[in-house]
Amino acid sequence: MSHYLFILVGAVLVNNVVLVKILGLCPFMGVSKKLETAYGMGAATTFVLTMATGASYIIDHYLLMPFGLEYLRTLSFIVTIAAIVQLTEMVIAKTSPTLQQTLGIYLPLITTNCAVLGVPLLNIANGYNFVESLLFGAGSAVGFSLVLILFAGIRERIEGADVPVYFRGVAIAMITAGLMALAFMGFAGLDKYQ
Amino acid sequence: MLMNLFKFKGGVKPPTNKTQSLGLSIAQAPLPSKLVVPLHQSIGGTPRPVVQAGDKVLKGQLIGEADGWISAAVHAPTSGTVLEVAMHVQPHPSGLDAMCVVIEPDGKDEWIARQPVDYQALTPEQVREGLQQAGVVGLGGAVFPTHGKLTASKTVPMDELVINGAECEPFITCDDLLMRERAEEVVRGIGVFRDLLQPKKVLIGIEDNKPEAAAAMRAAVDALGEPFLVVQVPTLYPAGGAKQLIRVLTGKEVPASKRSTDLGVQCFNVATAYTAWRAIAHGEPVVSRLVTVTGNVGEPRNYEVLIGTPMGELLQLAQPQPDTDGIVMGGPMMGFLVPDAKVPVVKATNCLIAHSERLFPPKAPEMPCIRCGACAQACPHELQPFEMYWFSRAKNFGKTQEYHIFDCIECGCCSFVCPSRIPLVQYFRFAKSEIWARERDKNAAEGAKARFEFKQLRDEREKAEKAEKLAKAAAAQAAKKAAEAAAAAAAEASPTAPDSAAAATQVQASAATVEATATPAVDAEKEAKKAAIAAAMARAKAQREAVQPKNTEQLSAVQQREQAEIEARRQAAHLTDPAQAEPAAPASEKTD
Amino acid sequence: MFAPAPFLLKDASVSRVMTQVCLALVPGIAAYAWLVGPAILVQLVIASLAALLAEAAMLRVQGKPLGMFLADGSAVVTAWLIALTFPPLAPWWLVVTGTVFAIVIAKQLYGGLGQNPFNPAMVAFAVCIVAFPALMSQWPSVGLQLSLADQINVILGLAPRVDALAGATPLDAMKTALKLADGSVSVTQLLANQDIYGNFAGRGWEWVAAGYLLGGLWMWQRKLITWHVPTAFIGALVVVAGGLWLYNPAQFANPLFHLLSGGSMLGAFFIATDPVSGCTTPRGKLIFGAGAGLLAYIIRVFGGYPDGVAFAVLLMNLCAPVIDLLTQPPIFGMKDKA
Amino acid sequence: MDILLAIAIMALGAVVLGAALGFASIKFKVEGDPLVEKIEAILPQTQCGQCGFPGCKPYAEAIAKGDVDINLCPPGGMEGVAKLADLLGREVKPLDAEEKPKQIAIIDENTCIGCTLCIQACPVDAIVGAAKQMHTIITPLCTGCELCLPPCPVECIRMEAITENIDNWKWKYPVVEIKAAPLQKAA
Repeated sequence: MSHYLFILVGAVLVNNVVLVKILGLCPFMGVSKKLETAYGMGAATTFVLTMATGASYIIDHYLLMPFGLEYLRTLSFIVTIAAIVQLTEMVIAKTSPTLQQTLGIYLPLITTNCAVLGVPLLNIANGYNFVESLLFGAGSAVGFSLVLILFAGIRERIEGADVPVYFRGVAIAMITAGLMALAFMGFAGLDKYQ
Repeated sequence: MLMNLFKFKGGVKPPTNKTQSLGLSIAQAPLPSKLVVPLHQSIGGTPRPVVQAGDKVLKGQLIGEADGWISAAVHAPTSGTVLEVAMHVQPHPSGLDAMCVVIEPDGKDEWIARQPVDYQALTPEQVREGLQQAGVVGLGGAVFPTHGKLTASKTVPMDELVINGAECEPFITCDDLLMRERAEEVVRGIGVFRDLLQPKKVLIGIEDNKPEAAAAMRAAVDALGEPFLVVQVPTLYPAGGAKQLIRVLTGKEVPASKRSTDLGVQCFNVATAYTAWRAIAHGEPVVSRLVTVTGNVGEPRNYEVLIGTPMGELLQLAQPQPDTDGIVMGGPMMGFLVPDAKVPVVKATNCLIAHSERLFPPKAPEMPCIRCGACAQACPHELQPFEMYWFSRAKNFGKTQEYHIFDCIECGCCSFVCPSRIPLVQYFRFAKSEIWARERDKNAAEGAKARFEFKQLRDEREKAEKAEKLAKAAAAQAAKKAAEAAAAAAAEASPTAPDSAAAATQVQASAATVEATATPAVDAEKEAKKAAIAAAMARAKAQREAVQPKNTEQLSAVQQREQAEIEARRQAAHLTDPAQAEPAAPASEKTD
Repeated sequence: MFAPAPFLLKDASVSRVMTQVCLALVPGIAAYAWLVGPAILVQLVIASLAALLAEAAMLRVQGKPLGMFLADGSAVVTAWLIALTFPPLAPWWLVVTGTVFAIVIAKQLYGGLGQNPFNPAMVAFAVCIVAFPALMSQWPSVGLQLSLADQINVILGLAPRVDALAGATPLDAMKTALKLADGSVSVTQLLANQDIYGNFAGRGWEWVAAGYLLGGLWMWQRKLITWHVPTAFIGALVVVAGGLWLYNPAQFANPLFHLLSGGSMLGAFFIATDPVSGCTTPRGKLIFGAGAGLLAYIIRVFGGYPDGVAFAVLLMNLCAPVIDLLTQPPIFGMKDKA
Repeated sequence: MDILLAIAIMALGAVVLGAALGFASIKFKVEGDPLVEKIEAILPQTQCGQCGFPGCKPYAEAIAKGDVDINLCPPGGMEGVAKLADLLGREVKPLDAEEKPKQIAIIDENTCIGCTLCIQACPVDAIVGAAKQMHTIITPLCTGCELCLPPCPVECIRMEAITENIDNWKWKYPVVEIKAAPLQKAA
């Protein structure tokens, strides 16, 4: 049981997909200007990432491995992810057109979000079973959403700050992201505790 | 006290500085050289001037009549001659001008015929109207027309009537002295309000640093045998804010989004009750008020001042010190420096403070906010001023509204405690007026859009009607062709060919006019329609004629004069021919 | 035109607030100096100078008035917190690096006073412990007595960093001992060693912590801080430490040890209470304090660093804007709906 | 053989996913575009056509489609551009024209010949009058679009900036005494 907990905590905090693995920075910088958008993006990515890890595990284990077609992993994963993203976009377009508009290009770009492809591949590299894969996927997604939302909260506040001209916008956001990563280093070693 | 008092959160205790102006009794300020009476002295519509330059007026004579229900009349403060009705600088932080009636006193101070009324013989509506005619407005500073607050909510029973004698702002003592010296009339005025609102309880709240006023009020209440409760409330700024006093006395909290009557409570200032009583029992409209003149002066004192008295002249009575460099209207927490010493005393002027750097040292420069939260602890409305400041500063007005900026009463507690010396209230006023301006723009845009869409609809309808007409014409043409063909066939078939040909020509001739139709049935229908249209037009014309004279009847003398002038100008320019001036049909349907 | 209303102002200023914070640190500093010698005073001076210089340079670059902002005292408070959290005999350049990083990156790039989302002093600590883990773990051995000149020489790098510096904080010592012993030693046995662990939590260190507590209480009494953050911080620390201690006293130290060791007291009263980077709503402050206390415990006991206060505070700084948004108190007249 | 198998599996995947997406596209079909309304709410509704579209709504539709820039509306000013950028997540661009203070049209009553041409040109019905009668502008309804200027045969219409009075006066931004770079919205 604690094994699963460690996977989950590890994925959310210790090996946070954005701040420690430095994956998925594109939406992290792109859709963190407003808290509202960050909630939407977090939810969308969580859904896609969890679905993608589950689907890719099934594809890998029941379609590719039996036939020795592991070399098709990246290709088939991307196709699956693209389909899931497309589906998500349709649902969002139906339920919240404003969110769709504000997420803009970043919504379809979840397809090429390296976190979404990276997590299923890491699952395979770590040799996780189905439940572990799902946990790792969900944990990574929650970790992504968490830092995205916290980052958006900070950015909304920085927007009113008197930042020196040359550091306004993305520059100060990058610095903030760096300091966030520094803070997350505090979790280092938590998953190794016996 | 026997009563259970409530507390409001926050509040501050600035030095009260009240004793200076309490030493002397109320004095009558002498007639000034000139009275400048602004027409717009209350919340709501700007009263319309009913006098013009050269008119002789008597004290208490109507000079501006209320425009709409939320508006209060304005009266001549003394007898004299109207010099002009013109724009003059206002006691307003903008320093802008507004319409004023300027009166030169004749020195006789002669009243118009005053008619005391027995209000108990009148209906509540008549009493309210009388108060509006007398120009009675809230004298605590908000100048909301009093009659507008004297209607109880239809759904919520009126539990408490709160009378505000707290006077929490430092330096101001006019209500204190009013209660000390004229308690009886104040209590009688409260009685009027009570009779109109029918509350279960009447609570008179007075800060506990005014024991004499409270004693005087108690004595007056006892003498008149009224069941009013005089309650001493703890001295804590802004306990005299209507919402705070209501909270302290009743425990009810009135948010910005609600009226106090919705919670079964209403609040009036003691001075308002006094003027209401003077208006009803003596027939005296509001032409003067008590003003505390204090600050950097030799003899701080309360004066009974005519509305319209230039502030500079009033200040001279109290012998300002030579280093006086400005006049603050209102208290030191919420007042403002008037733009010019010429500005007149208005109904909202409760206090003039001679400003000097000795009295109010210049502020240290503004530092950044350190989010220490002192403002949030001081805020009597439990807002987060530092957050509102952060977003006001960044001009992110949507966010300021999320932090309830419109619940801010601008009491100044936050600015008072701020260690960074940030003029927080200024930021909030800025944000509020920007939001209001945006709201105005948005409403204007919505109206414009609606009218544009209506115009488009109209254009389309006109186009459609035209198209229909054309289509009908085309149909007629086709029918005609068919008839021709039929005629031709008939001509070929029958020996009376020339007759048929003649008939065909006839058809052709009638088809030449657009109105022509092929068959008699359609023709009849068309005729009926035409008749209906003609009838409608006749009706419309009759209506227009019936209406038009009425309009000109209602024109005021001024308007009629203006119209005549315009007409004359236009004739001079040969732009219109009076002979042709028949009422033409409106060019568009918008006047419908 | 004159300044707007209110014309009366309470007698308060930012520099007075900061001065009072510095004053409140004095009892802790006194105990510290008594424990490790006057070196800590030298470090305070080095850090203050570095902070003021860095601040002045940044203000000059941005064209802001120097005098007003240097006098506000915020840079000095940051500098003192850095000096007090770094090892007392750390080389001067380490302290300077940390301080300059704190002032330039964590504070001035965000617009300076009042606008930094992270606590600058804790950023300095985190950066240095990540970049120079060895130097940041060299604490003077227990009972080390060096003369002032020797101490200054060590700080300035003129004398070799003596073996006597191979000591560790009681927290670190405990952690290392437990790890090395791999279950063969119990916490109770370790704590019995009064040379290291003193009466409660570390010889001498417990008195430094008591000094901070004293200063903190004074700040609370002066209304510079509210009770929320320290209470929540200490409460959370006591609850989690107490729970685990009751569960297994051999493996987990008692709550008192955790309260009086490491940066607990300094963190609870001086660092987590920083209003700029922390929460501002009453409920937000409680969450912030409790979160910081909990994370500090988790990181110092289960994580890879000797103490967790710095990271805990930084992590809570991250959450502060969102916590504030979610814990807005109901306003006057709107309490029924909330 | 291997290749064939790979192709077959990928084809199978394509068919399954394609079917799922096809189903979803029917199930989650979106009708109309609520975004247009949001954009229109930001536009100032002057209906002036300075953007090159006949009215605010067509421009809003074009923006929603992504066909045109968001900086074509001079009456909306930079503020309007910023709001649109915020709503749509696009970059703020400088306005494609000069920003003018708000104006309203005034008809010189002495010169007006009552031709009704301006009435027909006014998109928001802010001019009243009848043939051969003097026309006048209902000031609060005028959006300052200037569309009535060109049709007037006697050039009796002029534009006047709206002056500040006590009713529309706004509190100013407090004077910041610290010398600092002007605040801008961080991009």
